[in-house]
Amino acid sequence: MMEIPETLKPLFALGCPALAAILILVFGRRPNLREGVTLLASLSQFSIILSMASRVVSGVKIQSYLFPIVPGISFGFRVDAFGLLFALTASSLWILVSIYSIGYMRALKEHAQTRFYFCFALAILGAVGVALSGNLVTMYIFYEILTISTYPLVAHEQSQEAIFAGRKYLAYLLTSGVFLLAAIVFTYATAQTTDFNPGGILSLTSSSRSTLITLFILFILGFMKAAYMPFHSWLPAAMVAPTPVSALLHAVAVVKAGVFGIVRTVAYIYGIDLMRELGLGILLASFAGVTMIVASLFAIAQDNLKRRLAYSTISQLSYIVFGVALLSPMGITGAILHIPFHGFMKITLFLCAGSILVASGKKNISEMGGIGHSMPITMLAFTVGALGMCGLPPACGFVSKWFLGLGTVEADSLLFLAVLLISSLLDVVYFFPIVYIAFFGDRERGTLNLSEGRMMKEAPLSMVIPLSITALFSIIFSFPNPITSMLFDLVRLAISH
Amino acid sequence: MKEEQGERDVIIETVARVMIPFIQLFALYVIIHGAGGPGGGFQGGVVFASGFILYIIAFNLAGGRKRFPESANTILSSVGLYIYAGIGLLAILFSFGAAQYLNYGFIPFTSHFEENRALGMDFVEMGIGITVMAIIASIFFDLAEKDEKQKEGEDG
Amino acid sequence: MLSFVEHLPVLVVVISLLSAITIFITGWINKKTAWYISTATLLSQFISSIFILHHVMTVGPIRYRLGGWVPPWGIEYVMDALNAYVLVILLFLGLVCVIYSKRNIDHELPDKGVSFYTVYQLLITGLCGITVTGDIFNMYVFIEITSLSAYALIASRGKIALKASFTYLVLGSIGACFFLLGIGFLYSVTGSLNIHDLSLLLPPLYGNRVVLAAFVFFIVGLSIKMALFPLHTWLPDAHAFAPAEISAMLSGIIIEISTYAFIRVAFSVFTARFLQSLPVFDILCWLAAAAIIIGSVLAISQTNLKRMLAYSSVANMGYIVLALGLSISARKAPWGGLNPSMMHILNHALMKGCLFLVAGAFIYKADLWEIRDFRGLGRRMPYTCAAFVIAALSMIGIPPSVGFVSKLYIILASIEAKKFFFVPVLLLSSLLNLIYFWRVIETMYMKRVEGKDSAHTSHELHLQKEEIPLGMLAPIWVLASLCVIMGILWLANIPIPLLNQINSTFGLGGIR
Amino acid sequence: MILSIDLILLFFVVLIAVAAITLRDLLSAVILLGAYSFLMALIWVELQSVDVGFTEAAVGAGATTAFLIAAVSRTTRWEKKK
Amino acid sequence: MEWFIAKIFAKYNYWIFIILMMIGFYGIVAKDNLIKKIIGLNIFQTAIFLYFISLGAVRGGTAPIVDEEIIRKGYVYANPLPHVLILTAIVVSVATTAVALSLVIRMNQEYGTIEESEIIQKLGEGGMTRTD
Repeated sequence: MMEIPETLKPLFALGCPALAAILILVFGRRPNLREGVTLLASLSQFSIILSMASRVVSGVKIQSYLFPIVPGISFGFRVDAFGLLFALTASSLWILVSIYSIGYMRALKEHAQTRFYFCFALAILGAVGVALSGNLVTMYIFYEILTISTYPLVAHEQSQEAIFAGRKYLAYLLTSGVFLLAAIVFTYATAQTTDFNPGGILSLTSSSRSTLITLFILFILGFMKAAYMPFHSWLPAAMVAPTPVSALLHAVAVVKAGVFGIVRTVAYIYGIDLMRELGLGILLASFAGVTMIVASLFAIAQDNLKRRLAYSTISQLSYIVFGVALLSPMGITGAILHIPFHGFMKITLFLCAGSILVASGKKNISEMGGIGHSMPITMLAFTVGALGMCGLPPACGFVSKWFLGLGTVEADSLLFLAVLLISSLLDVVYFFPIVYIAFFGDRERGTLNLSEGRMMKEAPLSMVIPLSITALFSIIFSFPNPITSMLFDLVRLAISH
Repeated sequence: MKEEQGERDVIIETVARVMIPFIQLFALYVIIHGAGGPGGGFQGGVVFASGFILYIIAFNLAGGRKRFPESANTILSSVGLYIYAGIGLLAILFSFGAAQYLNYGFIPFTSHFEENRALGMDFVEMGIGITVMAIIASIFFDLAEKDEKQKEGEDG
Repeated sequence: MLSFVEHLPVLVVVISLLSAITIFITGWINKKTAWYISTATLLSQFISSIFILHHVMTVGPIRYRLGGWVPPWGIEYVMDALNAYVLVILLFLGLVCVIYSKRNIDHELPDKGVSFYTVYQLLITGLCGITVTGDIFNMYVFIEITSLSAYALIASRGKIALKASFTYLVLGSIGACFFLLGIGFLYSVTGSLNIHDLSLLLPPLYGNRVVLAAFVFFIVGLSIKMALFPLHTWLPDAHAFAPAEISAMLSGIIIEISTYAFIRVAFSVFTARFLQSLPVFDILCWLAAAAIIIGSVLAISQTNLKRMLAYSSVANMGYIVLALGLSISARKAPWGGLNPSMMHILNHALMKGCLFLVAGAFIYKADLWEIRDFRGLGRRMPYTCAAFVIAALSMIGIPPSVGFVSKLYIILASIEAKKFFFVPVLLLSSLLNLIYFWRVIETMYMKRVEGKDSAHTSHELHLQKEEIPLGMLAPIWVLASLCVIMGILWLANIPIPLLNQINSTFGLGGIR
Repeated sequence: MILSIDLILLFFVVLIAVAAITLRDLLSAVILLGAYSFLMALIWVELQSVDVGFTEAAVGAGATTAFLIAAVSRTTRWEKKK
Repeated sequence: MEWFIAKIFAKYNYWIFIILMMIGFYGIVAKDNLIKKIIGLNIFQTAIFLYFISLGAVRGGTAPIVDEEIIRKGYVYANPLPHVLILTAIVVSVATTAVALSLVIRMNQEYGTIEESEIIQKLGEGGMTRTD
């Protein structure tokens, strides 16, 4: 393969999905070619991003600025460890979800598949763009692309419910986009730049305390994609989307972009010291803590599997925000680690939910009695994911939660430790019944209700393989090996400045 | 104006017959004399057209249309505008781009610059006069004609 | 010796006039020629305008004395960066619309092709005239030529359009009379009509009440012409019921050329120094803010696509005027001065042009006016609808489209001017835009065709593609793609030197 | 200019303008508008602008009135009561 | 008091111009009949022309006609430029009137009335939104 100049790599990484989107439209009438393009693009994107990793790990920041927008802001990319981590997560999961969605979409004979793949590619473009961008304005551009391109995916069903969900989705996210724009403009007006700087850029300005706090609130409102409470209701509503969409976008790309933005703001715009000085960390952490617990309580009440997963996502995202808000190195380590880890675990869970839907048509947990016997691989993978969510070994969720716990200790806050533990306990409360029902539940009742004379068996191979891989990775991450050590290197780089 | 079948008024008809040539002659005078005294292409054109209007009022619409058909109207109004806009272009052409648009002095009607300028203006006045005459008349036709062929008024 | 380019400002106007006559004559012989002549003329005009722009950018302003008379007595045509820029925009959209009209006019105005193109060319003449002239009375005459042609073109659609056109005519005439009165007042104190001359004569008279009155008359007169908020009442009907390309021209060019006239009067005849001494621009800002909000809210309440777009135009004129109003206070910043308003003049022309042409395409193909009838249109006319989506997203302000750029610049300008109130107004308007445009997009793509709710696979087969002909699709797509391309170019600052040149003409603008 | 003539003319102009606006017979109103234009032309001639006066006489009193009469004859002669 | 009257009557042309403008404006705004509106518009425009002409007038001057005698004797003549402007403006006004009248006639064909309120009423009955 031809060697790409280093500064062009971010562009190429974004070029892959962009080109793929165009080709998908061109090959709209030829499914095999169309999906081949998707796969090829996802693979090449991942390899490009991976090739940047080795350089970034050695401490180099890959920068490529294209053109200045206004003085002090250029449209351009700056790949640092933190961004790369998110980009790696998104692009690697794109590969798996692509494979999975081929199976899913074909099995369910969904309509408008070209639109689906097209918007999917654009959404990845948005997510990776958010990850790699070097300043707030560039990030905003990709952030909005992400919002718009996922709307057709959410409303994919085109049923009344789906349209309503899509409307809600847009209403929340574009409103928040407006807040974000306002925040960015004011940031620029005070700091004359919006570049991400590990020490923060606002700390150097002489703005009043109240201005900075207001601005922070604007930022938080701007990152409504993080689905914190009380602005969360778009996420469960958006679960009407096809499962791969829920999986990638509502567990990984979209919500993670929101969380990513919050972390960026806290660590790179405000800076840890300024946050501590303003007392914003406590504020944010309390917010996140409340969301963690309340969302878990909501999750318990859900019978629809995907909705339960959605509430779980809301809760888990707040772990990340929570970890950052602790403003301690360990907390941030935990938060950053939780981004890829949660991505892998949650996607496993969603893919399992999709497989169940395809194989048996079941959506509700109460109907899944004994399903583990007919779909053993899927349900094993599900169990791994659930373990991780609860922070139990051997899944990787344990690692990140461990660091979060250390973070609370470091921050000298027993209250927050208690919150963390209670929330983990609640995770167990809503995840383990599923596992229990699947393996030990009333098999007769479950199968009689819904199988309609069909023999229940595993979903198609193209669906089972990706979910097994993600489950496998969820375990691998919790043991020392080259991949994990690279991750840790990246995290160490990200928090050291 | 009168309907086709309405009775004819001898006095009006006679007055019109006598007046119209004088009106038109006067109009021509006004057009030509525009540069040095009151009047000019526009006023002359209006006066000329008012001759037609008088004709229509005194006699009838169809007769007026016969005297001044639509084709004549089209050609006259365009020719007038061509003269008006074209003369200006000629100035540029004859001076090979040295003179500005409408700088009539450069058009070689005669050998004198000032005379050329005056002549050019007369031509322009004539062009305006023809156009205005045609357009005012055609607007009046359009407004007065009762056929269902719907046309919007030309704008001068 | 004048170079060829220096003749172009006047030739642009004259060619257009001559072509109007030629269309009239040849159309009388053969109706088919009208479109070809019109297109060829506009193409040559467009190319000339690019030459002019290049000349102005590289060499400097062109001053052209008509008939060789010296300025205070003779009419002078002046091309500086401002009007060269506006001229290019105007002729570009004019060209696009005339290409589009080839098929559309056969459908919307059968048998009226010749008179349509004649009057259209007169309209272009008037617009070019307003742009190139350096004489304020001459500007009045061209404004009236433009308006008269516009009245006739709107009325050509018949029925409701007649009423709309009449209302426009009455209001437009009043506006023009006010403009004329303003000219009279200025003339009575200075004795000059040449814009450059006036700008030299006026400064000692800035305290004079007659001068102030003249300024107010100019503002009121032009506000009617450019449909600034409380005076916008003629606009919605006129825009909604005109033929598609005329709607596009009205919304994209005609009201914006009135804005150009406003800028010319405010900054060239009067100067930034005069404007600073008055609170007029502050008042304009508030009016514009009201226009933005109320225009958007009224747009939401519309069920007819073209009316909705018309109200959106009211809101967008608000953007331009707001940017203008901020231009004095934010004069020093790189995004201050006239930059945001100039940007939005181009951007709005692109977006609204595209949207109105798309609305025309729906009427052309399926006779659809109401938004609720658009179900399943996304499948029937995929390319047209895609263009609509791009332009609509641009109106909402999704990056990297043009709408985002102008919004960003106006926000930056209002921060620079320390008028923070307008930031939430702009942001809110963005959301309001979202509501009314998204409703259309949703209906086109997401709502299922009635009676086919059960199986979505079957309605895919049922609906055949019914695209509009390429001659209409191409202009739409040119505009739609420019919405994105220009957005990127703006972000990359490529056209900014031009805007800076405009600003420096008026002593505005900043450091870059 | 002569003040008395000027004042008389202006007085009549205003009177006729009011009448032209208020009369319900459109044909009369139109004819009055012609008279108005003609008086206006006189005023202008009196104010030393022969050129404009001449034009107004031809256009305002002549062509415009003719147009209006044509229009009235094709529509209706009476304005409706409110 | 005398001073005041003198002040007011010194510029009587301008007062008449304003009165006429208001009469015309009243016609445009208050009258329901479209032809009346056009009459109002005409009065409005003519009033503005009156203002311009008054501007150019010079007390004791003559008409600005080129004549050997006038130049030789050094007569004061009125400023001719406003006259030229008004000529143009009259052209514009007659064109506007013509277009307006043709609109009125066609509206009469379509709706059978030239009263604005009735037209609006008929538009409302026919559904404002569609044209054909």
